Amino acid sequence: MANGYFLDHIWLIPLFPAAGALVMLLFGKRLANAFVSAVCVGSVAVSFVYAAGAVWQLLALPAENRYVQTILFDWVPAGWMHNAAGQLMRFNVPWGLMLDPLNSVMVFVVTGVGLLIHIYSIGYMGHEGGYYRFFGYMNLFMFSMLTLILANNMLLMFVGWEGVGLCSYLLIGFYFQKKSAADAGKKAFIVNRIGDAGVLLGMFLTLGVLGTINFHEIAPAIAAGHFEVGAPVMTAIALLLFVGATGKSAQIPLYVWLPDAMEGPTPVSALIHAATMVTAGVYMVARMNAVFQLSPIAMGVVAVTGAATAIFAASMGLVQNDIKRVLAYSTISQLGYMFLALGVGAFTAGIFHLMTHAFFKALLFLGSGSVIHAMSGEQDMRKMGALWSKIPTTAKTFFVATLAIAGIPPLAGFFSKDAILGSAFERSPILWVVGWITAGMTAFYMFRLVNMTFFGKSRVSNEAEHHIHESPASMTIPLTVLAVLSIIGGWIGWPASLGGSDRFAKFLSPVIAHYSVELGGAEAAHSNSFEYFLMFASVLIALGGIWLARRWYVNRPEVPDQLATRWSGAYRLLYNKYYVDQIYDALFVNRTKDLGTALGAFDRNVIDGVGVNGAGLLTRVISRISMWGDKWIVDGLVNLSARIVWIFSWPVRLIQTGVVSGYALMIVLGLIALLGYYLHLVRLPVR
Amino acid sequence: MSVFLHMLVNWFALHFGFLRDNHDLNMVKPQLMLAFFGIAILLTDFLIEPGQKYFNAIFALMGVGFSGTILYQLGRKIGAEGVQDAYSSTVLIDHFSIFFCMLFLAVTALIILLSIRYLQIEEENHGEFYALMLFATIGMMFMVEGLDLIVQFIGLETMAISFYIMVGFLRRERRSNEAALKYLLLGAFSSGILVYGFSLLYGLSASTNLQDIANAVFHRPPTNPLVLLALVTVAAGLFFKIAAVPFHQWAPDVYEGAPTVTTAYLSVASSAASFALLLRLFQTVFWPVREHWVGLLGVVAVASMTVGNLAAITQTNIKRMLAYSSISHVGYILLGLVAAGSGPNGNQNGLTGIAFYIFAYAFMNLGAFAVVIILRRKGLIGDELEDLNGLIHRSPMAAVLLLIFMLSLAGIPPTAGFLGKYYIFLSLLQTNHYYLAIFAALYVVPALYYYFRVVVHAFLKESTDPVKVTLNPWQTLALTVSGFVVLAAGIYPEPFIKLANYSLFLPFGPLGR
Amino acid sequence: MLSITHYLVLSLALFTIGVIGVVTRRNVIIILMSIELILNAVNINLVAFSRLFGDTAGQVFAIFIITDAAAEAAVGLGIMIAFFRNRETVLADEMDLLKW
Amino acid sequence: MEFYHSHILSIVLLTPLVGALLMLFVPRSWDNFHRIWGNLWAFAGIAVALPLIWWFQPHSSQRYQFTESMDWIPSIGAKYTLGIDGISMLLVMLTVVLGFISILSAWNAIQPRKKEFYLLFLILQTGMLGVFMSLDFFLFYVFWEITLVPMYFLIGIWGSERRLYAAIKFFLYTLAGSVLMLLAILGMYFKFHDMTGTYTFDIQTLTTGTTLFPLVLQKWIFWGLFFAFAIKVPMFPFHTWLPDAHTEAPTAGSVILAGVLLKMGAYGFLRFSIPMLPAAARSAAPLIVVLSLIGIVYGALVCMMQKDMKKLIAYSSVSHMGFVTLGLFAFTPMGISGSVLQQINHGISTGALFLIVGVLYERRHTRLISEFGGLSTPMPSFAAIYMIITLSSLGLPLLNGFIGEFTILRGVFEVNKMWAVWGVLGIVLGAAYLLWLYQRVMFGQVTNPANTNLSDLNLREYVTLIPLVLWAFWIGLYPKPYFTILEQPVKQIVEQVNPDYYKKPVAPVGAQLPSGTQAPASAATH
Amino acid sequence: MLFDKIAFYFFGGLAVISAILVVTRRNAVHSAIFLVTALLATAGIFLQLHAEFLFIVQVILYVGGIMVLFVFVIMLVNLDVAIRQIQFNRMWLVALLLTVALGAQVYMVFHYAHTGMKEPLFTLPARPASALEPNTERIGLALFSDYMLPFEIASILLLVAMIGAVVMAKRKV
Repeated sequence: MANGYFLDHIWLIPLFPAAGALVMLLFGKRLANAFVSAVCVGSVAVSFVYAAGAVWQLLALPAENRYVQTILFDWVPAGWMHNAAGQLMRFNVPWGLMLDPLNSVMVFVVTGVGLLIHIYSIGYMGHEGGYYRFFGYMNLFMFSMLTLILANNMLLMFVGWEGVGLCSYLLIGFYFQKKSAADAGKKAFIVNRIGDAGVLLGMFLTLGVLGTINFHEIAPAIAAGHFEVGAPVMTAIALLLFVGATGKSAQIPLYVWLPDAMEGPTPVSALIHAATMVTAGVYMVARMNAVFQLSPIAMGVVAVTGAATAIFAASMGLVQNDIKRVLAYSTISQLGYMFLALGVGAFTAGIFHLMTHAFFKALLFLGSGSVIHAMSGEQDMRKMGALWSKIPTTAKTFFVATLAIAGIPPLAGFFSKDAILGSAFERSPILWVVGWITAGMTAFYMFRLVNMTFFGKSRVSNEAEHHIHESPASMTIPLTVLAVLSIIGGWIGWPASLGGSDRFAKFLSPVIAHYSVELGGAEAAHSNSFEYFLMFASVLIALGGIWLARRWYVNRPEVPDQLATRWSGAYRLLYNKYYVDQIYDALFVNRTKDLGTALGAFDRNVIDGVGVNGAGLLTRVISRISMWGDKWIVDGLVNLSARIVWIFSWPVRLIQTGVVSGYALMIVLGLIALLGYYLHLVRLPVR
Repeated sequence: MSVFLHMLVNWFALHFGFLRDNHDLNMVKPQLMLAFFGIAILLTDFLIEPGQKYFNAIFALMGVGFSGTILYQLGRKIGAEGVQDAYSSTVLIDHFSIFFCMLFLAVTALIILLSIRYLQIEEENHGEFYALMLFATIGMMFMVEGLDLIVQFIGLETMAISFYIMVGFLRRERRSNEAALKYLLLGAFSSGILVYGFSLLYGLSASTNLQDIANAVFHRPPTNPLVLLALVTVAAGLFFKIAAVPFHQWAPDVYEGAPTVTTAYLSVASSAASFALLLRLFQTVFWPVREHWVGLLGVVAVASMTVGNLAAITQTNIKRMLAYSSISHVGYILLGLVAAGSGPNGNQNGLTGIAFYIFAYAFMNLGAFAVVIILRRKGLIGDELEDLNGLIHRSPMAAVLLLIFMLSLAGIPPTAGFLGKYYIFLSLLQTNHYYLAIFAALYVVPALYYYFRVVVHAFLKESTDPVKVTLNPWQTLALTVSGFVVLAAGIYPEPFIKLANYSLFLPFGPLGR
Repeated sequence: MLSITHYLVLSLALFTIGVIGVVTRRNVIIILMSIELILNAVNINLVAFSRLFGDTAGQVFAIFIITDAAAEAAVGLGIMIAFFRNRETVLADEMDLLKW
Repeated sequence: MEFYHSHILSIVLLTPLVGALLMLFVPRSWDNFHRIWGNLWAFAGIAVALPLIWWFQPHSSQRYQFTESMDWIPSIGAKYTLGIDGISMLLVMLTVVLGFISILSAWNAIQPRKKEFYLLFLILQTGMLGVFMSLDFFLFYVFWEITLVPMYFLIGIWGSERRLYAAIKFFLYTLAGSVLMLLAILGMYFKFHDMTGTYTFDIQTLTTGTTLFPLVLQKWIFWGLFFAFAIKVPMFPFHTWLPDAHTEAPTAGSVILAGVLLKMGAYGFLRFSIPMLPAAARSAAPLIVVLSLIGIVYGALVCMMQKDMKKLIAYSSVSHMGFVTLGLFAFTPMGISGSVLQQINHGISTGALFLIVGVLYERRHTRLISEFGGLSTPMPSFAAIYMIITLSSLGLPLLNGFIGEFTILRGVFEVNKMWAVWGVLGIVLGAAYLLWLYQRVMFGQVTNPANTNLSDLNLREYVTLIPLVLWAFWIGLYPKPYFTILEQPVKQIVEQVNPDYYKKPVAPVGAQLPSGTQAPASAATH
Repeated sequence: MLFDKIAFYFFGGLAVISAILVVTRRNAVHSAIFLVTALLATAGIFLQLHAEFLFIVQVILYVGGIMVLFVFVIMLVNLDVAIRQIQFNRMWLVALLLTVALGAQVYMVFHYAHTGMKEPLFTLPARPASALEPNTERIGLALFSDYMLPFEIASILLLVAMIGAVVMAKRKV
């Protein structure tokens, strides 16, 4: 391969953080913090350099050849199998990495944002115990995420997929001494596992149907298999994979873990729960677009789920008071946007939004982290206010990000959101309306957040007041960089209608399957004027949201409370997140535990009781009759042996009287029995 | 006293050459030897100081030794010259009888070894006991060698009466008295039933010779009522001796009450001899009507296993537990006979199985009792499960051997008991007795449970008894020998299987229906 | 005409009575006597058959059975005396140390 | 060397036994001697087995390698025949390694009666190795039963409160199965004789006949064998001995019980039930699969509510071993090879989990989950290792569990998609109970004052745990050697039970890119 | 022939009646006396069957020997107490019925054997009485030729019985 040094060495990209993680987890305890920072941030930096180099070199290739693959070794050569056609084939999954336009975007974002967040963490985590552990986990996360992205096949992607889940678990539970943190970590892992089950099954089905799980071979295999649009099996694969995506990317119905995940340190929220990991689901759906596009049903499901999640999460975000939780719901909502995009066939728009969202949402989280840092750990917005002048850099960058997420042109969010809404409208106006309202809500709650935090009257407690300080440079520099990116990040996707060239969409185009039948119509031509109208509408509603937030949270702060009292039902519903957690607990979690309890009892009493314990069936029958059956079997042989004596003894005891005549009589009886046994034989010859 | 004279003559004849060629005498020389030493013990007992009563045992051992030597030569002889009969065909010296006689002698020797100290402790250390043992052995040997109802009957009675006395040998012990009296009353009663059957057999054939009777039975219609009546009564009499359900009830009481050495001897030798007799009769006289007794034996066997196993579970007295366990073993052996009698030509594996089983059973049961015997000391009978507590600390060797015996009794490889069960199961399967086989196999489970209660006490319970268990050399020897045989027959069973196969007494050729 | 069956039935009657004695009486001595009756019944059988066949074996067998009866009686009574010395009873159902 | 090469199996088999026998001659009061001696011989067990790794030829045309045969009981046709294929090779290695580790783990835990402990353990070791090496059914049965006695004592002497109950329950359960197995073996033996006129227990010879048995006969024999193996595995309704035995056994006993003894059941299915009685196996497969699935889900659910750590892990064994039988009875190469791999994995993960409980038990003398909490603070290294093992047990990729479960489920999916769906459910639940356990033990504040000053792992504990962790990573990262070893034997088994499997046309190679799934030309050689 | 019949029924009836009395008498001495009667009656049957030697043996050995032993023992144990005790055990009625049932069963067997079979058993005419003549000599010959071995074993049997009686009955060691 002579594609260039970096392209030939893409396998090194995940390896640097892996090495960093290994060093940390094995020897970290004895290392100085400075060394830890150097190794971990350094490894990510090197990764970033390699990633950037690789992307650069990929761009240098002609558009149709932008695909490189490196196979390191045979990983799971599990022997022979049948494919769906009943043919014999060898199952052999290699440890193979690849780079193409789709994941080059991802790898760039991940290493880039990841690097910034690592740098930020140096400052943010500087005073925490378990510094090495934190960085070790972070590096491990980078490794997993990069494996996920760079994997050339589904199984290896699944490695990353589970790996990031694990790191998420470990990092959410970083403060493991806090029960809520540990609970949240567990919840995240288990909910994700449910999704993973879908991925696993989807993978099996893909392998069976297409005979391959190599991403690059899927499209040719589909072509070779002559699958019709709407083939049920494709729908099945798509939906199974989408289950996984809903888990990882926090979509309905598996989004519940993400708000709780805010228990983790803020850089973790920024990196994992905003910028990178949660987008894995989006990435996977985009990656498997060849399959999804064959299934209108699945696409519909994706779109509707996305739209529903978007508005649902946004509505919950309206009333939250925890600064990170607002952002968490915002993330869910934005992920919903991305799925909406994917579902309507606008894969490039989805990925585009993924990228811009990574920039501004990472920025928002880091900013909020900076705020929290300044507030000595306070996260409740009701105890903030008027911080603008006290932490100016944070505030300004935060404001930029807020504008970006609100979709104010020409910031990054505007372009990506606009692309999505445009595509959605073409698919279905209803989806557009939902997205449009969500946009308004987004603008509202984000500005509610900004207003409550940085403007208005200070509600900061006195002791916290003293400590308020701007964060160190290691934290503000990443903020600034991200702010810049939040501004300019969207420009590479400057739409044609505004005089741009849609460079981003063209770049991604080779990885998107193009079937002759028009499915989403996302990329279909449409008139510029109509597009202008849509843009105008979305900017308008964003401004409306901003105005409302300003009016309610700066000018007339009593209004929200009045509203909350007047609409107390709705308020409580929103505030309590529609009681979904409670419903899940009641329906699934507790029922599972109950089932476990019941089965445990069943196991002890029934299964163990049947034909076992030396006494067998007789024991059980007798024990049933004799009321104290339960105690009987549970107490087991120890007590049983005494009782067995009683049970078995009676027939024997009855006859074993010790009296000779009795024994003699028994002999007589035996004789009678034996003779009786033969008397029928004796009778036989007597005609 | 005629036999005494006879024997004296023979003794000299052996050494002085004349009468050496008396065929009949040559054939019963092993028994003669035993009788000689038995009587010698009776005579010399008066001369032996109370402290040196073990000389009696040595005499007895010598007798057994000589007898065994002669028996071995006899075996060589029939190996070379073929099966031989003697005394007008009233005895038959064949492989079958050689095998069993050897087994009796071995068992007797081991019991003698175990008795020495036991009788000392019981303060009943009389020469009579050893003499009775030798006489009982004579009886047993004639039981298996007998080819004539009268010889068999007299042999059986000689054995039985010796045992009545040995059971009651502890005259001042109430349990011993009671056991002896019970055993005698029931034994005599069952002998009456047996001999009633014998009388009918005689009535069927006008002969007491087994071959003649077999011929007569063969030529009668298969459902001849008298044959069946004879079968029932003879079977009942023998079932009593081997303690098969429902004729088993004496066994637990007698086992418990008798001196432990007698119990051991009774459970091993008496059972084996009665089994030999039963086999001999069922393979000759009743062979033609085997289709009738197969089912009967199956029922009795299952009943024996059921009662034996279930009752044994609850026992706290080891001797009693072993009594019930031996009842269940009887069930297994009878199953072997069921298999042996099934099918057009019978099943040879069944017979091998019986021989191997009896052989194994002799040593493993003897070993188990031996452990109880060594526990006996002044003030402790040692037959309760609690008495075994912590045996592993008090005498590791005895405990380990006890484990081996228990495993063997339960039929766990690699011990002799397993091979016995192996053959029984195999033969049952081969003769399509699937349900019997499953029954028999599953009964191993409760059996293991009660055998392991013993193990639990010996290994897992803490000892409440500070006294160390000591073994005298005789006991050690007996224990080691039984342990060795049980283990050897499990690990390398080939020679033992050969031995069992050697012993096969195939039903008379022309009679196989 | 007397047939062999007459003797068999007579013998059976004695046998049954003997068995009745064994299973119903409490006195050990009488139980022993009943056993003698049983053996006696067997002897009738044997001698009758012997007469039927004109064969001596039956009578020889009967002699041995008498011998055995004598031996059993001697030993039985001996044991009973020992028992009586210890327990002051001859009743069978008072032998109940050993049971179950 | 020549001798060594040709008798290596006997040497591996007898090494522990020799150690045990020599121990007999040393007085029991020399406690330390016995301890060291036992460890030495267990280690020697590994050492003598090591050459197998190099000498074993995965692509050999012989089905069994290193075969040794000697007349043992010619009268009944039983021979002392040893030999291993890839499957037994892996299990033998697992046995020697876990054997040593568990013996080492008992260094302090076993205080009284050391001589007996090491003696019994070494005998147990021989028994287990014999089970995996025997190529003679009779020999197999003997070894199978030999394992019972030492295990009984291990539980009965050194167990916790209800040890007597657990020990005898273990023994009786297993025995009930194995006597039926004996009948089944005998059935095969004499029916084979009826067919061919020879009495033999040789597995390879028998197989040539048993596969031709009529279906009814095969079924009888199959179900006879089934109970023995199902109880040992243990499969769903026969599992209740396991929680008791595991809970009451000392750490070393639990490790070896979970790690190796359970594998004997699966091995039995693999070596006997399936290849020897293919028709019956096919007819029974749906039922067994359903039982396995019930076991997977059921075990996991019951785990949720356990209060005792060991009991929880015991039930998790039920769940994990459900995967093993599930894979076996899919009759696909991936199902079976995954299943074998999963056996190894379960040995590693669950063995390690028991060691971990043992570590805690040695410090606190309790296994109740509620007694712990927040242990990450006093015991960070322990926490890390425990975490890795938990992850390995719940099937996280890059650790061993995943490879096994994935391969199994993939193999099962091929046969019936719903089976795989239920299996996947088990994986989800697995994460739930294991993480919950971890959380309750390790996370949170240290609430129980007794836990505040617990010492972290000591060197010996590291030595027992680290090899397992490394092994877990090895299988997770580079399982190729295992699959290579398994390919031949698995193929032979599948060809027997599912003869059409390899006769299908090979998927066209040209359509595939050089990576990913592909069918090399060698596939056409059947 | 008629004499035979009369003798058979007389002795047979006497034997049965005496036997019944043996098992029903309260006093053991009475039982013993009736046992003597029964045995004597049996001896009469033997005589009627032309078994003169056995007749003598029965009278001398049984009646003379064994019965004396019985009476000795009865005298030895405390008779007064024994007589006042209940003579039948608790289940005597059941036992009686069962035993009768057994007898009936066996009788049925004889019945079938006698009438049911195509070739009834034992209907062969008895061999002439002279076949066993001279009785004593023939038995003597048989005992010392064909049955010499059991004869010798019987001596051991008696030896055993002797030891037994001595060991059991002697007062001290």
